[in-house]
Amino acid sequence: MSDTKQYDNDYENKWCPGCGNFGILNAIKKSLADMQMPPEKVLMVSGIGQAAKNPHFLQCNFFHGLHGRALPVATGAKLADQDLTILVNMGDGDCYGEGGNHLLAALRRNINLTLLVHNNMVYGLTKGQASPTSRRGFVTKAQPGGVAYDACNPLTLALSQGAGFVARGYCGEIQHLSRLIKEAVSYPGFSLVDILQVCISFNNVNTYQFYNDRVYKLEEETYKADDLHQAIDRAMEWEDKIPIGILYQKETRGYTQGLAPLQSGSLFSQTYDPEQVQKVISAV
Amino acid sequence: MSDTKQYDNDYENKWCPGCGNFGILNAIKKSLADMQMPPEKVLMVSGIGQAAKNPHFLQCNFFHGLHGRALPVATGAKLADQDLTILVNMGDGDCYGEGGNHLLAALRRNINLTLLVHNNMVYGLTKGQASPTSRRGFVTKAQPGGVAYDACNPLTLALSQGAGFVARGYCGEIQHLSRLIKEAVSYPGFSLVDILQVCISFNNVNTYQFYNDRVYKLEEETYKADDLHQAIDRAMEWEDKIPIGILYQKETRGYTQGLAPLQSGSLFSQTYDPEQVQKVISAV
Amino acid sequence: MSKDVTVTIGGEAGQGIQTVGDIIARVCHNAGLYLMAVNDFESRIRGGHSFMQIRISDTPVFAPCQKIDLLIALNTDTWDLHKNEMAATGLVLLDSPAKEKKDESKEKLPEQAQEKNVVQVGFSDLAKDAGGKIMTNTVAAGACLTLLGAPFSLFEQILTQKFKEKEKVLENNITAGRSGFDAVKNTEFPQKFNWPSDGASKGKLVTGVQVLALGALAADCRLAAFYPMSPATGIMIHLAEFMDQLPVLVEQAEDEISAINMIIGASFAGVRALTATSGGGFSLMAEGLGLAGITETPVVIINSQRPGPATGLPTRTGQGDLLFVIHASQDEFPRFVFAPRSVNQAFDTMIRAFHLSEKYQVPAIILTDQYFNDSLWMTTREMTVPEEIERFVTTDADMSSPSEYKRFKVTESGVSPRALPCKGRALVGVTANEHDEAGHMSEKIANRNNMVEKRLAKIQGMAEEMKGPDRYHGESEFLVAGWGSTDGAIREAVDQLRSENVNIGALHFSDLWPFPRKKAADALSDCKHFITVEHNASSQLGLLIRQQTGHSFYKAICKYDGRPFTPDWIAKHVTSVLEEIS
Amino acid sequence: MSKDVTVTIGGEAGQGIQTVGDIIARVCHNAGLYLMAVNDFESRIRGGHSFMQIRISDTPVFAPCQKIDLLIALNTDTWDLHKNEMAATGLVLLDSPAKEKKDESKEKLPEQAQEKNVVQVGFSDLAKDAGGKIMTNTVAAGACLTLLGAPFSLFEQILTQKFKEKEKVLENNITAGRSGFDAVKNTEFPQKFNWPSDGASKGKLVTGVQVLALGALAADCRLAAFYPMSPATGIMIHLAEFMDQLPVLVEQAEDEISAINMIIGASFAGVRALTATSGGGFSLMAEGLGLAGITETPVVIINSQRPGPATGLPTRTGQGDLLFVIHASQDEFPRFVFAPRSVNQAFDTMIRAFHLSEKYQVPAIILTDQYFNDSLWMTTREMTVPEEIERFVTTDADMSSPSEYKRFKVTESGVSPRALPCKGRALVGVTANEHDEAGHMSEKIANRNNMVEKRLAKIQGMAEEMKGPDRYHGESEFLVAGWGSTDGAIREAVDQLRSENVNIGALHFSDLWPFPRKKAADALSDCKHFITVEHNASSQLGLLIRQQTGHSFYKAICKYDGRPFTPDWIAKHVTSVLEEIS
Ligand SMILES: Cc1ncc(C[n+]2csc(CCOP(=O)(O)OP(=O)(O)O)c2C)c(N)n1
Ligand SMILES: Cc1ncc(C[n+]2csc(CCOP(=O)(O)OP(=O)(O)O)c2C)c(N)n1
Ligand code: SF4
Ligand code: SF4
Ligand SMILES: [Mg+2]
Ligand SMILES: [Mg+2]
Repeated sequence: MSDTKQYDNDYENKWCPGCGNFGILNAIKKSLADMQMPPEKVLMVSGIGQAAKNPHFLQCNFFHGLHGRALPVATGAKLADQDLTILVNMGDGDCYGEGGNHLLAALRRNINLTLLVHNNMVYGLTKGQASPTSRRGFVTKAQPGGVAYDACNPLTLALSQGAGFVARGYCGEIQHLSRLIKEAVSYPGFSLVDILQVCISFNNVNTYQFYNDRVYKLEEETYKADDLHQAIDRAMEWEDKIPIGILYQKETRGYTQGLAPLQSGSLFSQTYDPEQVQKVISAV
Repeated sequence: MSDTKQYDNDYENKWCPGCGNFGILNAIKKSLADMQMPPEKVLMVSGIGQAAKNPHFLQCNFFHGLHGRALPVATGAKLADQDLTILVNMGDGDCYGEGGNHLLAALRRNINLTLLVHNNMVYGLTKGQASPTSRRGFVTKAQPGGVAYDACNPLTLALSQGAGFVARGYCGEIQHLSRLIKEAVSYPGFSLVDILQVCISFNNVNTYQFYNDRVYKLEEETYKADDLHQAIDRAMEWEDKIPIGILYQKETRGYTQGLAPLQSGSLFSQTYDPEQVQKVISAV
Repeated sequence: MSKDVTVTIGGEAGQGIQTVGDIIARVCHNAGLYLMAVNDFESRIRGGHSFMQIRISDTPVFAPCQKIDLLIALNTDTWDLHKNEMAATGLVLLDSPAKEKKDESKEKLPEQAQEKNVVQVGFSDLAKDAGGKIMTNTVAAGACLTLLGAPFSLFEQILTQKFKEKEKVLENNITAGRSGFDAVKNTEFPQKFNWPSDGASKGKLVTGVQVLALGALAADCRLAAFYPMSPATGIMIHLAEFMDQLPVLVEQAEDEISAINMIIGASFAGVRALTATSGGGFSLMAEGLGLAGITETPVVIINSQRPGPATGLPTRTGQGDLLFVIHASQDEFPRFVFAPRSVNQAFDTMIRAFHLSEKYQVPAIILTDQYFNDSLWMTTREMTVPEEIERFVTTDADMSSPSEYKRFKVTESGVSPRALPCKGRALVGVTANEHDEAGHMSEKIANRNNMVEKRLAKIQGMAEEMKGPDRYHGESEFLVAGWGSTDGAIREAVDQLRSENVNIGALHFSDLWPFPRKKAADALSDCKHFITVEHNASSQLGLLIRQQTGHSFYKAICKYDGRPFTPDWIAKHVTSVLEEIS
Repeated sequence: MSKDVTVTIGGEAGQGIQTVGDIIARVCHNAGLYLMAVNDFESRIRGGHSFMQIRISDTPVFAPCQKIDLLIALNTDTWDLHKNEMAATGLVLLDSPAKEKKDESKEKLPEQAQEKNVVQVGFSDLAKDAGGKIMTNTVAAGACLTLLGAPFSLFEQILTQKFKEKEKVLENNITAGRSGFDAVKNTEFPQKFNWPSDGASKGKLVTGVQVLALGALAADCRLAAFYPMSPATGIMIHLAEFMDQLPVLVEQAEDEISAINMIIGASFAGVRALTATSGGGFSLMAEGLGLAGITETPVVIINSQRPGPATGLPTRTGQGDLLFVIHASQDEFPRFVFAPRSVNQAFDTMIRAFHLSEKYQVPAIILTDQYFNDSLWMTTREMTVPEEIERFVTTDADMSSPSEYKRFKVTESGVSPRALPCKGRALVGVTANEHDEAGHMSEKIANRNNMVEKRLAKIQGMAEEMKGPDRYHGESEFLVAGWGSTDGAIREAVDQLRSENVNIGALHFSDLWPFPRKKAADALSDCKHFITVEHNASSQLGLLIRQQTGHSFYKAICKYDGRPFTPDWIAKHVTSVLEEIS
């Protein structure tokens, strides 16, 4: 086991004691340590929300952007410098609500980023409104009659759009989650890890108890993560048992691979050549 | 056969002669006529693009809104007055590009609207850039090296998000398309009809010839539109044969059904009752 | 002389500061005292530091005070953070560490334990004794109320209201409250009120968000679409409370772009519709605002300001969006911008904004801020609902020939008769493109000019509806100009300065766009100098006044730290500006 | 005296109007004449009416003319629509109906066939004879060039360049061109040029979009993310042409929100990044603009204006976004706003915008418009690329202790040393929330004040970089003030008026924000009155000048029909304003 201390910083954590985000934070540290990624080689990008505060609590480079907009920022950074290792932290509202369109695009663009969604099925930071993953009937102050539509299923969504790495983790299974994150980071395309996260302040339905009673590990079954239909079926399990692990993985072509201007290295690493630029402009 | 003339107006059509949109327009007129919907009972809502001009060429009520934003406008109108019959026309860029987040939400919200996507796999009005449904390798002036990612599959997307009515039409099969539209309008929830539309000006890959060689009708097979996995498989067919028809249909709970304030009729139809309002306010 | 006491209750988020504050506020309110309270909290759910500051008086109060008379510190941080704000005669009630922890924490407390104005009270221990730590808040409220001189019976009344459905809980709370009462009954505190035994409350106690919601109801708002964003979310939460009593639907949208487009759709379909957000959400709505502009669809948008840029300080207050909302969205179209100064005016503004928005078929924007929204205010006036809602719509019956109806008929006033879709034979068509009278896209030069001129023609009528600045000692040599929620603090500062014989008054701008140019110029023309007071760094009101009237502010007093003005602070800064002048 | 000829080629979209125009323009350009051309087209792909208007002269020209000397009408509509714009000596070449259709359409043509200035030429018939209807454009170009007096050899040269790879096609086109040449060789046209047999072109022929793209390359822009939107798309299309020659990537984003966030991410990661859009897209970018503001990330945004509100007139021109872009996004932060007046200045502005944006770590906005973007211009100056690109970044090597690096270190200038993430041991953290020096969220009052003041401190340095208005006869009694692309037309109008002995000059504002207050005031202080000339309805420049300097415009000359100014039009309107004054 490697040292996770290197990722600790002395910035005060702002989550509620007992929040599931702590498990996720620890899993991230562990996976980074296991991959021997020094803090200065990590770029964390996030949106806005409780989940999105995550990068502040890690010793690393970070860009804590706008609500819903982490994926475009991460995409831009990766296009600029494909040598960066980028992890994206988003909340469920952040990613599947405000940021839905960017997720759709990221799934297709298949750029090499790892997206970790802290899915607590509620808007935490804004004090408990329904999120896209809140289940039908979930009662909040904004939805006093209960949520009146079915929850978004981010896993089937990703599967339907050709994603090559689709996994689900659970904040209560830190070892398991850290393995998932490692796999996701090493996957050479876009990887989604949707993480079941307990919010002790605003979601009293999807509690540790709820998950502990239902969660099972795909790795412990004879499950092979190479069949789309099976993956969809597993992704749709919920009421009685909930699978965690890699649901689906396949080889894909990473976006930056074929792009002409990236053939001689990252945009960042190439040098400005006034003669060449002048030549090109003068030739117009 | 009923009279489609009632939907003609004398506003000059602005599409290219030979555009696949004409077939769609005719199919819409035919389905409205068959359903005996007088022009004044129809509300067409659209975004911006060639497809979205459609409402101008029909005698009806219409709201031609912003690029990507037709679904929220239509949703607002339907929430205000659930008695309206609303058809939404969008382009593929409009709906799956700029408007992707609203589509995701509409699929879950399952409000009773019919969405007709004129899918020409290109941005027509802005002169031929790739759209989310452009296939990998499609060359345009903005993508001189060809599109470098896989196309969005709107049908599997809808299926993955619990949609209750998912169909595909083709602008070259007007009768068939008009039947689909009728079915979609009568479906009591959100219905998506993705329509293969030929753009003679900017898409020289997905031509009439291309489709005529590949398109087949699900109704002419022993296909039953009630199996999610089969629907997904059909939705993913493309290279050699392309199914049109209803891919999937199931019973769902329409969004407005359970909402408290709509129990005594549409918001629009309820009358302002100063005494009741005063009572409620004074009781605070 | 009138009594004026500021009580601050501070601790960690999640400790129940608001519960303590609410009880105190309600007891005082029920007894016929006046009060206002500000809520100060961080953008987190637990931990950190937050406080509620209640100003209680026997005359009306409209702004917080700088000096704390009584500090209820639920943790030692609170005392640390506020000790410099204590009034000379101020008293601190500090929770003493729980019995079992006393030993370890003793070292931490030597200092404050020795301060003579700090009284340690075992809030949590007493609560535990009464039945549970959860009642710490009741103990604290009890202690505070004793010091203020409240009779226990009034306290008991409120507890009974609060816990009426749970007998055992009520019983325990009364015990807890009593132990708080008793704990400090011998502590001296100079600021006791005369508690009228038969006092009747002088009005309603409401928060800004609540009044905005009630105003929307009174305006017959039917659809409220929103995406959660502090400090606006509360407006929608309060509206949602009425969904089963009134025909109002609160719809949480997938994002702010959707929210504004939804209300445009709803308004087009015939119901009054509202959205509420803060600056970030408003940014996302800019394009939709233009859609309302060109389709001439009435909508009401509340932008509750907080400091930016971008996410900024989500739970703090600011006034940085004035020029943005006036100019937001490409090209030009008429809109209303209002910034109410009080809960009374906010209630009226909601009604007026919906009315004027429909009358002129333009979007109306209401600017509030976190300070206004999250504070507790007293309204001493009935919130009266209109007898009737004038809808300014036309139907087939009003037309000689419905088939020839044209949504954008050019008229002198710029306002075209508005029919609703699917409500008769008249067809209604609108588009985000430039269009002809029938709502069809048109690129013709003459038509374009007609339509631009038609839309802008409305400005004349709209401008006539605008009220000039509200004048407070408006004939004075010097004037302080402000807008929105800062009015209470400004007026009180003016009172202070006038009591020191400064010849000063105030102008309050609530109607900001179309700018009441002539009325503003008139109100400004006689003063020697005017000074602006705003929660931004560039004096946006000052710039607007200069742009619209040519009158220049002498100096801008700007505060952009996210915390509300106090009258003292304003008075002090105005004084130094005046010294500079003379 | 100099020759100045306006040729208009009109027909349906899709008929190849631009091909005709391009050939004519290139022949004239190659021969050493000066020219500029505007493109007027509808928001549709086929049909309707569109035209290209080329103004050719033996001296430089910078704006279109009102009067048409030679109209090439590819259909009769064109003649109908433009007949009132014909110069007294103007000539119309009208395509005669195809042979086989002649009979049926004869009735339609009696009127114009009789007009003496209308000459029917069988463009399409001649093309068919030469090998195919597709060459109608070549025939038309040939006819036009004959009338202008061009030697056939020059025409042949251009055709050869154009079709060099397809021998047969070239041959046919030469035949077609010749038949056009021959068809009107006996037609009289008074405006023949002296064609230098050995003329050399006086510069490059470029469109606005092309120059903006080239400027971006010269500024070492590496990532350009965009969502298609007229009239900005062309910038990106032109940039995309260079993807295999230079390290520049053009990325089509899923929407404009993504585009701006992508370039912020790219810039954060260390490369120069650009987006381009029009008003609707800019609206959607407002929140992202604030993100660049608070994270102090340099980015360049081109907003190419078109008339609104909302979708408005997508293929027309306007200047309605000035105050919007200055105030866009919640709360306050520094930004640059530029509006170049010419292709030369646009090229320089791109380089300057990227440079200043990085120097001050703020977003820079460049305002252009459809008229500028889509017109064909001549640049008579080399487009010179900078020797070096100064990046204003810091690395571990520059730091005494990289581990203590703080991205937002407070400095007097407001500019903090900027390190890049993952490029050394220094960790770089930024957030959309208000933050401390290390980039961590902070709600502290003192920190907030520091950060607001740090950001705003940059304005001083930025303002010093701003150029005052460019003065053209700036000492005159009356001045006309404009901004952006209208400068050419304004100057020419001034020339006209001065030739009539009017004491008038012009001020052109290219550097709009931070507003060059002092320089503007100085430039304005001596004139008797100034008049603004803008493509909007409220005179946004005029309002800005008043807001910033207190100087009031006497009158605003506003044109908002989406079509560009001509010098004549401006001169006429200025004249009537001056009559009013005297
Ligand atoms: C444009 C915009 N809209 C709304 C908000 C307010 N907001 C902040 S966090 C949040 C949602 C938080 O929910 P989620 O993304 O699920 O994260 P969590 O707090 O639950 O981890 C919202 C709506 C914002 N900051 N910006
Ligand atoms: C916010 C915004 N961004 C961009 C545009 C420009 N625009 C107009 S139509 C269009 C795309 C058209 O493509 P599609 O939706 O597929 O419709 P089609 O024309 O192909 O039918 C775009 C990008 C716009 N009008 N508004
Ligand atoms: S509100 Fe919920 S998600 Fe946020 S920190 Fe607290 S427990 Fe965690
Ligand atoms: S550009 Fe394509 S989609 Fe648009 S009208 Fe022409 S053929 Fe149809
Ligand atoms: Mg969440
Ligand atoms: Mg399309």
